Amino acid sequence: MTDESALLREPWIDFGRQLEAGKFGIWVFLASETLFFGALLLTYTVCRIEHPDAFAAAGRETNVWYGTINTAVLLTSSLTMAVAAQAAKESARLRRVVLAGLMITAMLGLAFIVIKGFEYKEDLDKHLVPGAGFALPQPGAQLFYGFYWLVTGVHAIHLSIGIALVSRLIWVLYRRELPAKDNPEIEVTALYWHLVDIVWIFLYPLIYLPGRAS
Amino acid sequence: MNSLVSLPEASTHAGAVDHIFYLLLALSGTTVILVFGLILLFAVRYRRGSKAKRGPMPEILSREFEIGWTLATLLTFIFLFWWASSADLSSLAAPPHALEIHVVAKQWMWKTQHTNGAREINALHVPLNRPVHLLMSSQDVIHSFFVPAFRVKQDVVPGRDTDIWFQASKRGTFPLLCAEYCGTNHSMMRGKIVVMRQDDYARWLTQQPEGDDLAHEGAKLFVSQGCAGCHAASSNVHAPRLAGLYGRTVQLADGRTVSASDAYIRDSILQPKRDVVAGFEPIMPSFKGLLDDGEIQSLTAYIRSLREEQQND
Amino acid sequence: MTDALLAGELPLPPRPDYLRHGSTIRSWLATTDHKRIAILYAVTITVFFFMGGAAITAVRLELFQPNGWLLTSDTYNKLFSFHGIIMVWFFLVPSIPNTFGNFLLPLMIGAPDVAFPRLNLFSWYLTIAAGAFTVYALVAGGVDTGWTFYTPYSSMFSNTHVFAAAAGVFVVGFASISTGVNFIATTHMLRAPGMTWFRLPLFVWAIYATSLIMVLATPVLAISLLLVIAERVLGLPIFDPARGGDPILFQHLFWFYSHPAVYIMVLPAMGVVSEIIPCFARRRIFGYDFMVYAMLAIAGIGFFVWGHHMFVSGQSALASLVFSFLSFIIAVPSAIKVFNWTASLYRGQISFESPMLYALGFVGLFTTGGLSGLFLASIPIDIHVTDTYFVVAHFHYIMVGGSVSAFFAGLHFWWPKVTGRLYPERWAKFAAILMYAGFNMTFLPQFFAGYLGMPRRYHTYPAEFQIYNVMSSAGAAVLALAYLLPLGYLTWSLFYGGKAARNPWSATGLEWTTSSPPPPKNFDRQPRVDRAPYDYHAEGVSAGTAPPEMQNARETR
Amino acid sequence: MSGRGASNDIRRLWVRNLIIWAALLLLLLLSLVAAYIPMGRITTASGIVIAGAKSTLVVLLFMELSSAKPLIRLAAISGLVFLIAMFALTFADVLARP
Repeated sequence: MTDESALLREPWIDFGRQLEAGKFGIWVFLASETLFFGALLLTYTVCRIEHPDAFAAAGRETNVWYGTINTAVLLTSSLTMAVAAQAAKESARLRRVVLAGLMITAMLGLAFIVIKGFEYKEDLDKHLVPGAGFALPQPGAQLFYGFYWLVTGVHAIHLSIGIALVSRLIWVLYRRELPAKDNPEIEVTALYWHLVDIVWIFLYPLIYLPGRAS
Repeated sequence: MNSLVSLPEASTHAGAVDHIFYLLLALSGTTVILVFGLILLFAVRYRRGSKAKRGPMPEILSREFEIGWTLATLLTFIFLFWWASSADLSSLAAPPHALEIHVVAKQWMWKTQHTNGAREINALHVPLNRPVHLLMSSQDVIHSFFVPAFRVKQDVVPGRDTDIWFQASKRGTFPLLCAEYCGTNHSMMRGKIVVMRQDDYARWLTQQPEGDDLAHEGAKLFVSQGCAGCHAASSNVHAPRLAGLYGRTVQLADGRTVSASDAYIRDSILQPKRDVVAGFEPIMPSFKGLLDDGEIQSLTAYIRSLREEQQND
Repeated sequence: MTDALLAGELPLPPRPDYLRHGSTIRSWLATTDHKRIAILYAVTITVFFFMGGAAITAVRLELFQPNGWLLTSDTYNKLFSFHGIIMVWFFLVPSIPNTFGNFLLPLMIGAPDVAFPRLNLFSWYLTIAAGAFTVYALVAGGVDTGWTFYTPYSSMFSNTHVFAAAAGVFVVGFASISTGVNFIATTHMLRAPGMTWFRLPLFVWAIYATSLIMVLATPVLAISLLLVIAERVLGLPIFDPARGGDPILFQHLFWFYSHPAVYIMVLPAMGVVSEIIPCFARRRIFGYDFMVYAMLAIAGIGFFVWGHHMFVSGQSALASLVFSFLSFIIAVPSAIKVFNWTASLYRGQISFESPMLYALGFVGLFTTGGLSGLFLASIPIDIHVTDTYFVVAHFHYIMVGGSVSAFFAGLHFWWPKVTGRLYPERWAKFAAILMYAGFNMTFLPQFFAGYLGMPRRYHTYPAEFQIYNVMSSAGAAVLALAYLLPLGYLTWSLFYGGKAARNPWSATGLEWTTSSPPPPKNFDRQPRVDRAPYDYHAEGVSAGTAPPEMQNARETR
Repeated sequence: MSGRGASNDIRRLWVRNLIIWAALLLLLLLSLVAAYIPMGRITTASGIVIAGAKSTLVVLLFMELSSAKPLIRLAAISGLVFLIAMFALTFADVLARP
């Protein structure tokens, strides 16, 4: 009971209702995000339809190992995030599991960004930035890398926001400012985190896998 | 020029468009009169405190009415769609023997070129009663070729070819306008269309300063740009021969087939690696940036003329 | 006072209403009260409205003469671009949802606030930040792409402050999304006991449908502008034809948002009018459920018609046919609404106070604008009139004739509730009639000019169109006066207007069962709802003049 | 007692989610391998389909949509529906251009 009263916010009088509204609200926001990234994927698809060979050639230039490792890192972070969120709902005794799960999640998110940084470095060295001095001859390849830089950048911003949200949660929970049990912020943050993961799941075959077979 | 209230119907297409327009106008007019009339009628008759009968509402007045007018509007709109679209579809493709004229748009002028090479700026002379097919491209931003008297409009898009056709049915001079906002002097990007009798047009054409016709210009470019080095019959390089190519179906290296259209030729010049012909190596360099749109049109016209030679043989 | 006695309530000790609840600047700028945020928005959009209005005044002045007697082409282009950007994203899109929607949504469903009050305030700050970007673009020298930002002009050729303007619109998009999320969650989660879906006032339905569009369409606008920004700033080639990019793709992305955005602007207007007409005709709204389905249909189908902006763009014939068909289909629910408003007058007890005049003006102008939309849905006509003044007239009939009229209708209708003051009714009636006349004088001639072939966004124009432009500009002067009048008399009423009672119009909604202005948490006691809205008379009979049945069962009947 | 219960809870939690995680990594590996097998368009399609499968797992199990209320499911699906419409109608242009 005390947990609930600590978590109750204006204008709610019923905590269950507040919890449900938060969850519903974030899902509506995720639907919006679906179209946000969906529009980028549409851009990619239309360009790829118009320049299939250039996209294959450009896809071959990406570093598939960075991509695959990073996908694995994010999938694992989703695992720890899911465990943390489920533990928070399960029982107040699992507070340490929640904290541990969140910490590993944030670490994995950071690891992703560090790996991405190394990959960016390599891309810069290989002159894969659209514009003068671009490494590949096909004009369509510049489209591919235009998309690559933009979408990985936007994704990295989303992930950074995720890391910030998780870090804040860790801080608040660690200092016991708010209870972990049934804390709506944990669930909302987790849902957001998973969406960022899903976006990457789709980016992986679009960025790293074209043109590998030929 | 135009009168204040009516616009000349100067193409065969204009009459059809105006028919649809007038029907829609009549229909909208009726609806406006109906809705405004009812609102006014109710407003006066049922103003507060008037003696008009109120009492119980008639039973019929709800669901039946709703369903009735929903269906009525739906059917009307489907009919309108069918009618307008069939008019559009029937005028979609240019007739096969239309006179081909090239149009290049740039900020802020229209450049036109006739088959014999005669060039005009911000003007276009066309013969009466003969289909005219415009092949258009843009050198910078999107423009839109708009001749109100013909009821035609088509955006001219950089990086691809668009086309439009009309058959002028009235002699005279008609305004040509750019309808897609294209920057500072968008509103100055105007010209005129001069419709002449066919014999006048032929005479006018011969009086123009001798420009090479497009195909001849293209033939010169074919040599000067080095195309002939590989594609000429005498060349040692293994490259596709272009005689008789135009309009044929081409088998590509990756198994697809394409039709050798203007767009295909343009793509092959600018992005040769995109559609590689079966049996050839992708060795051709891109001519992007080396040729402007006018030159590509000339080259295309030359390749097209090779088809005709083939047929004449 | 008499009002409260009639309702059988004991006079309560006076307590501060939401306006007097705190008077520090902080109590306003850090407020999470939806009513105060609504006021913040109202002030903001009023400023933007007059900024956009000032820009277009210069444009209309310029068009008196065909040959550019006043402005350079560049200035002209920047002015109409600024007008469009400001009016669309900083006035029309937030106008009704963020002011009346914010103020009334919780009141109408019997809730103390919106679901996420802090997000609500955050959304206002985003709007302010976005406005700062966009106004900076103007101050720094302007932007000349038009509000449509078409590529490759905006991405490669324009030498103006496209970045700042696009960034402003990008940010205001997120304000729109957060408002949408908030309203959707509020409508689902905070309805008072007994307030079932089919007891919701139509205004709530309208705001709900609008929020759906805001949430699902706005992200695509964000992407289209992000791509333009990326191309300008980072040199990415997405729309660059020289590097294989596709400028038409931009139009798909842009119109995927910007066509539904028209419904963001007009659906709330429909909601406002659906509240006002029953109240002043003393009639139940005709065909309530059809009205609801029509609004949802407009919101849904609105996503599938964007290609009718692209019939001459070089889009495939197949796509044009599909989009043309769907554009005709979406006219059906709009027609249903017009018929139902008209039928709601039948056997009413109609009085013509200023909100009703504005509302009837809306129906007339919306009908005219909607019918001109049929011309634009049919491909051959659209090819002739698109990008001409015909289109300009069409969308101004919908968005200015429609939405702005409805905005003023709502402003007058709820002014007593929002401010607790009564405005001078004679002045209001005069302004309403003047607005209707001025509007038609301005935009009716543009249909003719457009059909005769005058393209839009023309700084100079062929001389034969001058007569229409002079008529238009003269009308615009009348219209400007009609917009300035309410600013004067409504401000006056804040200080000298009579005190408003709880329910000055004898309307039925929950918002009328609390005091004017409402207390900070809206209701002293949680309302309970046991009936549908618009219960102005008994079932099966036509209008009466007796006080109606309120939606709140706590009111003694 | 309570400590024992907690550790049971913890184990159950981890086991359940680790199975999903293993499936995800397996799919990741599968899509990597499939990308190197030349099958023309099927190669491209396999990447997308596997990504779809992975995200379905995440959405249904990690995000617990499989046990969510109908309203939440509706919200989740709405984004997808309009996304599909956006793709379909844009393709009506892009794929049908001459």
